[in-house]
Amino acid sequence: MEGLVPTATQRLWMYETMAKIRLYEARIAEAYMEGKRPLFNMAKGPLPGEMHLCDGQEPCAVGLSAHLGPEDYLACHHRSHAQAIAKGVDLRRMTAEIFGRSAGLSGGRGGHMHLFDFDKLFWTSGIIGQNMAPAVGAALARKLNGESGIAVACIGEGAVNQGGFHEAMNLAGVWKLPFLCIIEDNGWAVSVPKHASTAVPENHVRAAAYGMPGEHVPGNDPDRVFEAVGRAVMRARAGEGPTLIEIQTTRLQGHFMGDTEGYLPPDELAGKPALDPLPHYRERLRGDGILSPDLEATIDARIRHELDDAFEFALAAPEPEGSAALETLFV
Amino acid sequence: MEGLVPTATQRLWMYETMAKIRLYEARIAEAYMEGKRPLFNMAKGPLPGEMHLCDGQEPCAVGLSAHLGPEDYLACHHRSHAQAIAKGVDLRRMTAEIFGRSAGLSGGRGGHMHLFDFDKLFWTSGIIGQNMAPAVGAALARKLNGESGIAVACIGEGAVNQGGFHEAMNLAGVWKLPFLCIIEDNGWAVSVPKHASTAVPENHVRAAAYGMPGEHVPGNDPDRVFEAVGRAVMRARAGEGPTLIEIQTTRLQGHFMGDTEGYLPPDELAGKPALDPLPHYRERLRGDGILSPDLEATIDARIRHELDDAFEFALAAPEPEGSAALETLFV
Amino acid sequence: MNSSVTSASRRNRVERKLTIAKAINEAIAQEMRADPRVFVMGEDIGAIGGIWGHTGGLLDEFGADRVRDTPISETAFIGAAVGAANLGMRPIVELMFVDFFGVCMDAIYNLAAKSSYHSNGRFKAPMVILTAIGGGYSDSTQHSQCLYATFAHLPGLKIVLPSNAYDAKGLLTSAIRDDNPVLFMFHKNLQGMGFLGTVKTAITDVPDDGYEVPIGVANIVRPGRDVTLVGLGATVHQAMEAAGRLSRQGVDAEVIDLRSIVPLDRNAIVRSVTKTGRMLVIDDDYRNCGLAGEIIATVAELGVPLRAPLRRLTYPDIPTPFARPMEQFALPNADRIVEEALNLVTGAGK
Amino acid sequence: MNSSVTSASRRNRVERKLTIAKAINEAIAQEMRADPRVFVMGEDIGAIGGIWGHTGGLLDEFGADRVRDTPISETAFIGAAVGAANLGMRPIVELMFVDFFGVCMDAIYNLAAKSSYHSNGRFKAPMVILTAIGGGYSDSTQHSQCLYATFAHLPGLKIVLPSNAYDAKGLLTSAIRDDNPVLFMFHKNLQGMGFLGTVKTAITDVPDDGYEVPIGVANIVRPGRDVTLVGLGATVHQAMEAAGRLSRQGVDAEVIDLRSIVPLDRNAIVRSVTKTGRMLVIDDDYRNCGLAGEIIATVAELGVPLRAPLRRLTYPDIPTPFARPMEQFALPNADRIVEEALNLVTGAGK
Ligand SMILES: Cc1ncc(C[n+]2csc(CCOP(=O)(O)OP(=O)(O)O)c2C)c(N)n1
Ligand SMILES: Cc1ncc(C[n+]2csc(CCOP(=O)(O)OP(=O)(O)O)c2C)c(N)n1
Ligand SMILES: [Mg+2]
Ligand SMILES: [Mg+2]
Repeated sequence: MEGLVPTATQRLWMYETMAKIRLYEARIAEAYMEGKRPLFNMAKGPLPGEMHLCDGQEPCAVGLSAHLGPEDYLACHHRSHAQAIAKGVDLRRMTAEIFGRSAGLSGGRGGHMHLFDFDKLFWTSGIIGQNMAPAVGAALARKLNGESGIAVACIGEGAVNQGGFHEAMNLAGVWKLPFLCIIEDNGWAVSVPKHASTAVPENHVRAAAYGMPGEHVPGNDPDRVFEAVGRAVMRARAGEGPTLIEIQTTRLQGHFMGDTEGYLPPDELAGKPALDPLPHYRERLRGDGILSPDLEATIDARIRHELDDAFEFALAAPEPEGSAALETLFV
Repeated sequence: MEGLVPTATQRLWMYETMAKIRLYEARIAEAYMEGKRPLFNMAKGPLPGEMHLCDGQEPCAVGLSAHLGPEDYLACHHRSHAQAIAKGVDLRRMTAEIFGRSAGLSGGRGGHMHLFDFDKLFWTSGIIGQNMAPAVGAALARKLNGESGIAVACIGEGAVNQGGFHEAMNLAGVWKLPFLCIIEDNGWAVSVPKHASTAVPENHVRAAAYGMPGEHVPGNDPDRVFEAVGRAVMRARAGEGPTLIEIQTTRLQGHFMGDTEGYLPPDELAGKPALDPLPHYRERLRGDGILSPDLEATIDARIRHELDDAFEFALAAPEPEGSAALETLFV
Repeated sequence: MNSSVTSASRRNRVERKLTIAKAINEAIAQEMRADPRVFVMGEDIGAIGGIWGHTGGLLDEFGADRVRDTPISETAFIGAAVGAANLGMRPIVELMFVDFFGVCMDAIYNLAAKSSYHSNGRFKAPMVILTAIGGGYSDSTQHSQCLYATFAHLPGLKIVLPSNAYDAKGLLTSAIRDDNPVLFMFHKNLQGMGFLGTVKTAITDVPDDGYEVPIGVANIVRPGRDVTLVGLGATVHQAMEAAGRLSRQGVDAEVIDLRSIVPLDRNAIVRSVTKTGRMLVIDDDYRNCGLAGEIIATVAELGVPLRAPLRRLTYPDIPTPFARPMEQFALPNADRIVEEALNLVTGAGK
Repeated sequence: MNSSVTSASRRNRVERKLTIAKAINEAIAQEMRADPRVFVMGEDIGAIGGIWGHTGGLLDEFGADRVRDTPISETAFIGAAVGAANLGMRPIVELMFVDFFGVCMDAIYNLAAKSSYHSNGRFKAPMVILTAIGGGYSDSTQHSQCLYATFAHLPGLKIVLPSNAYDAKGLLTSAIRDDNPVLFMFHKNLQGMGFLGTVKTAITDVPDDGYEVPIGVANIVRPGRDVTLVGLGATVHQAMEAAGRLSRQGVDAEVIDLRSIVPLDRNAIVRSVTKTGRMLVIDDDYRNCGLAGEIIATVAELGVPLRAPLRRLTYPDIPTPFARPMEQFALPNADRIVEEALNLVTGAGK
């Protein structure tokens, strides 16, 4: 198929976004650990609660959002910083939300696991599998209104065994909706490996159960994700119905911060850094003459500037009043 | 494969059981209509509530239970008289239950949609798809205890789109349990045809999503059901894991009594009697020299005697005291 | 029960008696005509017009795009309604029996009900969930419940329950126009279906044109001095019957039709009990942590001066048995309301 | 809180202070050793011993057959537990956070809870559902709820909630041995996990050998004359702290630890309020149709003579916000208990 190979500009965007995500997570991780040493306690510090980092899964996010515009709806879950950033969610207000500030996307009501940006149609739920149906509904709305725009749901390979996945996939299939389901297969659901939870080795075979094409993307490679997603998005935009894509990726960190991954086979733990997609992609773009030392420095500076700005904004924003808790239950 | 073709004795048992089920439903239907004429009102008469008849679906029941013993657990749903009778549920106490008598299987607490016979390990739930997981759990119990016995769940083709189906199938697949899922595909879920609700034409293809074999049994034919189920039961008993079988069958009556099926295409409605599996099977057994006029008469008399006895027992049994409602919430 | 009709300033028109089912049907049709964003999804709502008769004729008038039969996938289609509502549509979805909430509660209580809150009001969920409630016709443990408190306990849904056709149309019109998710419950025994008996007093005069009955406002359907009877849906009719009988015994009961469970018109209740000094709440839902208990607690915590203890007549904490004698034993009815109310007034039950 | 320990006739032994997590772990291990029918299923309960630390060491001791990591399929594995229990097994399943009930409620409230009733006691469901509850550590709208009333409203489940390690072991032992389904809730802030702070008073002396704490019996953890403070789980500790402060202000509070939500020890509550004439229920679950309201209604409908209105201090009817100031604003705490209790005693809140 044509038009599905990323251009140099698109590859550069993917690289820069991956790098931005990685640095963003590093800064979040640092901020998160404040007040949690020497004894880790997730209730403590200026950034309390759970924290699920995306390190290693950037290719899924950039290869997807390279094809999406603001009219496309994207529903994610507990591990969604990468997807949010790639989708273009306002970094200042997202960071403020993660820090629980009143200037945050949800005024501090949601926190890291509940990032909602209506302007970018970015949406999340922390309940496994439950982001599928709203995305199908968004696709239905687009279709009913004859509007452009598709809907995408991203879920983990562990989440695929939840009933909500099945129902939503069948609905998208039988109604031939402009919908795409992306499975980010990092091989683990907290401490449970895929083979212990899933009756098939690869989930894209499940597409056949819903009368839609399924693709498997190995290698955690942004270019290949770009290509597969591109085909699916073209089909969806052309009214040819939904697609299921499973992307093989890597969770470089534990399930959430504080998870020391004692359950990982030692060789898998030791092998993690080698699986990091960021240096691999950097090398590739260097080899393809797309990245140069100068450009890398420019990108790096641009990212740092953007992140400095976002974190400064967030930390300068006031905490909400306690009584603000009572607002927005109803609109 | 050997041993899977029904013997003459087995075929006779299937025929007699089909005939018994058919007559049972006719008597239930008659009793149900008492007090509901001229104005149909399901609250009225000695047999109130909903009533889902099984006419036409007998082949699924007899082809299945021909392979099951009392140690095999069978989980059914709202339309389960046929399965109950084939599994050997006590006809007296089942009938008493349907009439809401204290001598009923559940003392009148359950009624027609909640038939539970612990002695025959027959179990039901009126919530679509929710009988799958308990059957998987029963299979797990058998496996954990190294006991003989498998577990079977029967569901309608409409129910397959419920999340509970997916989760239970995956669990049975990943744990390789002695489990069998039978889909009774009568083409309709109340008024919704299969093609309007299901993204694939045949559900047995969904077996691949759970790493198990799937079979499609066309023709609503007891012998073919017997063969397919036989293979699956052999696999399950041999520890080779679960199977999914979709049986094409026919709902000769409306969804429940009172359903006039105005939604059916006229030719489908008109074509129903021709699809009745009972005369077809009778003809076949006659042709094969298994049924003779004498034998038919004997069988008929035996059935009538058994049903007379069951209905007499049920109708002679007292109604429960109102205050019995307060019992057996906890054991 | 007709006070609201007469007050609706639609005098001189010919009376038009409708069942609740027809009133609901009309409200949906009118809102669909007025607003292209409104559409309906659910099991069997297309060709047969809904097993509860709400959507009759809609498929023909609006087509299969806006009147969508669904698979038996409540999690998917209720969740899909949230996604569609978030993008500006106004879906109406039907959960065929409230008893099925267990297969789709996350879509209801996390997706729909919390959408506004944790998006700070940005992802609105203007949708209506229609659902059938109630027993009394031998539908057994999995098809007879009310579950008011199951939904009222969890924040983020408005919940209404009409006792008659006038309120049904007006409340549903309000619900469809509301920017928040509204759970619209209807009691099977009031619905006016061909296949089930219908309490006659639920069939009332209904104006042709669209009108709203505000959500959150109870209706004093019978003023009285001696005891407040609080009901909703089917129990309003039982309370009215009981009030009639009580009046023949010299007891003047005030009857409140809650109409709305969330928001609950606590002021109306407290005002009434302040006047009568006695209250009996009639609730056909389970007793424990139920709506009746909430209403008693509301009055009790205000320290309203009382002439008798606050009481409730509820469905007990058991599943609904099939057999008629057991089910009827468990359900509230006018006889028992009369008995309990007399106890309160005479002090016999103390 | 130690009255039950001393009464357990295990004197002269060396004190052994355990967290609730360890006490639960010990109860499971001992029951698994004693009864081969007991097994455990849930997400992440194998290799890592449960994210709440209950199942540490069990995989090694009992093997993967009896300690089963599951897919993220709550409907399947809770439903499977019902099927296995029906055939005589005694499964323990974990619903990782109570907040996830929405994806599997049918398995809980229809399959497990109604199994005995509509099979007339023939298909028993002897199983335990473990689930984590509670907020206060910024886990936001979908991971911080208590939902006592959500489960208590629906008949057929016993429900317990320990406030300390002694009760945790004893209640869980009773639950595993019970022939009925038991929902065993544990409050995250009392659990004693490394990654969350733990209220110190939840860590108590726990005997080594197996013992039962009966389900349905509340514990008077502090006798008093002036006001009854009713709590459960985490709010017991807040109430005890408040009682200490109140006593310095001359107010003698009685503190009740419910321990069991279903059956609810209504007698213990009524006895206490009959003595004190005042009651404040502290409930970290939503307010509307909640447990606190039920307790108030229970006392109110009996017409117990009172010295002040019955009151409740609850979590309000909003989802749990992430940001600490908002969440802390919404949660009950000792300061607010002291304030409310003083209002009751002085009549200021009337
Ligand atoms: C219904 C439900 N069950 C369980 C959880 C707890 N939980 C959160 S993340 C997670 C693992 C998810 O694994 P996967 O889908 O593979 O995504 P990953 O974390 O690997 O990105 C679990 C079990 C939940 N949030 N919702
Ligand atoms: C969760 C749930 N949703 C809806 C229903 C209502 N309902 C009962 S039977 C039925 C149709 C079932 O169709 P199918 O599975 O094909 O079985 P059939 O009736 O054809 O035997 C529906 C929608 C239900 N009982 N449970
Ligand atoms: Mg994963
Ligand atoms: Mg069918």
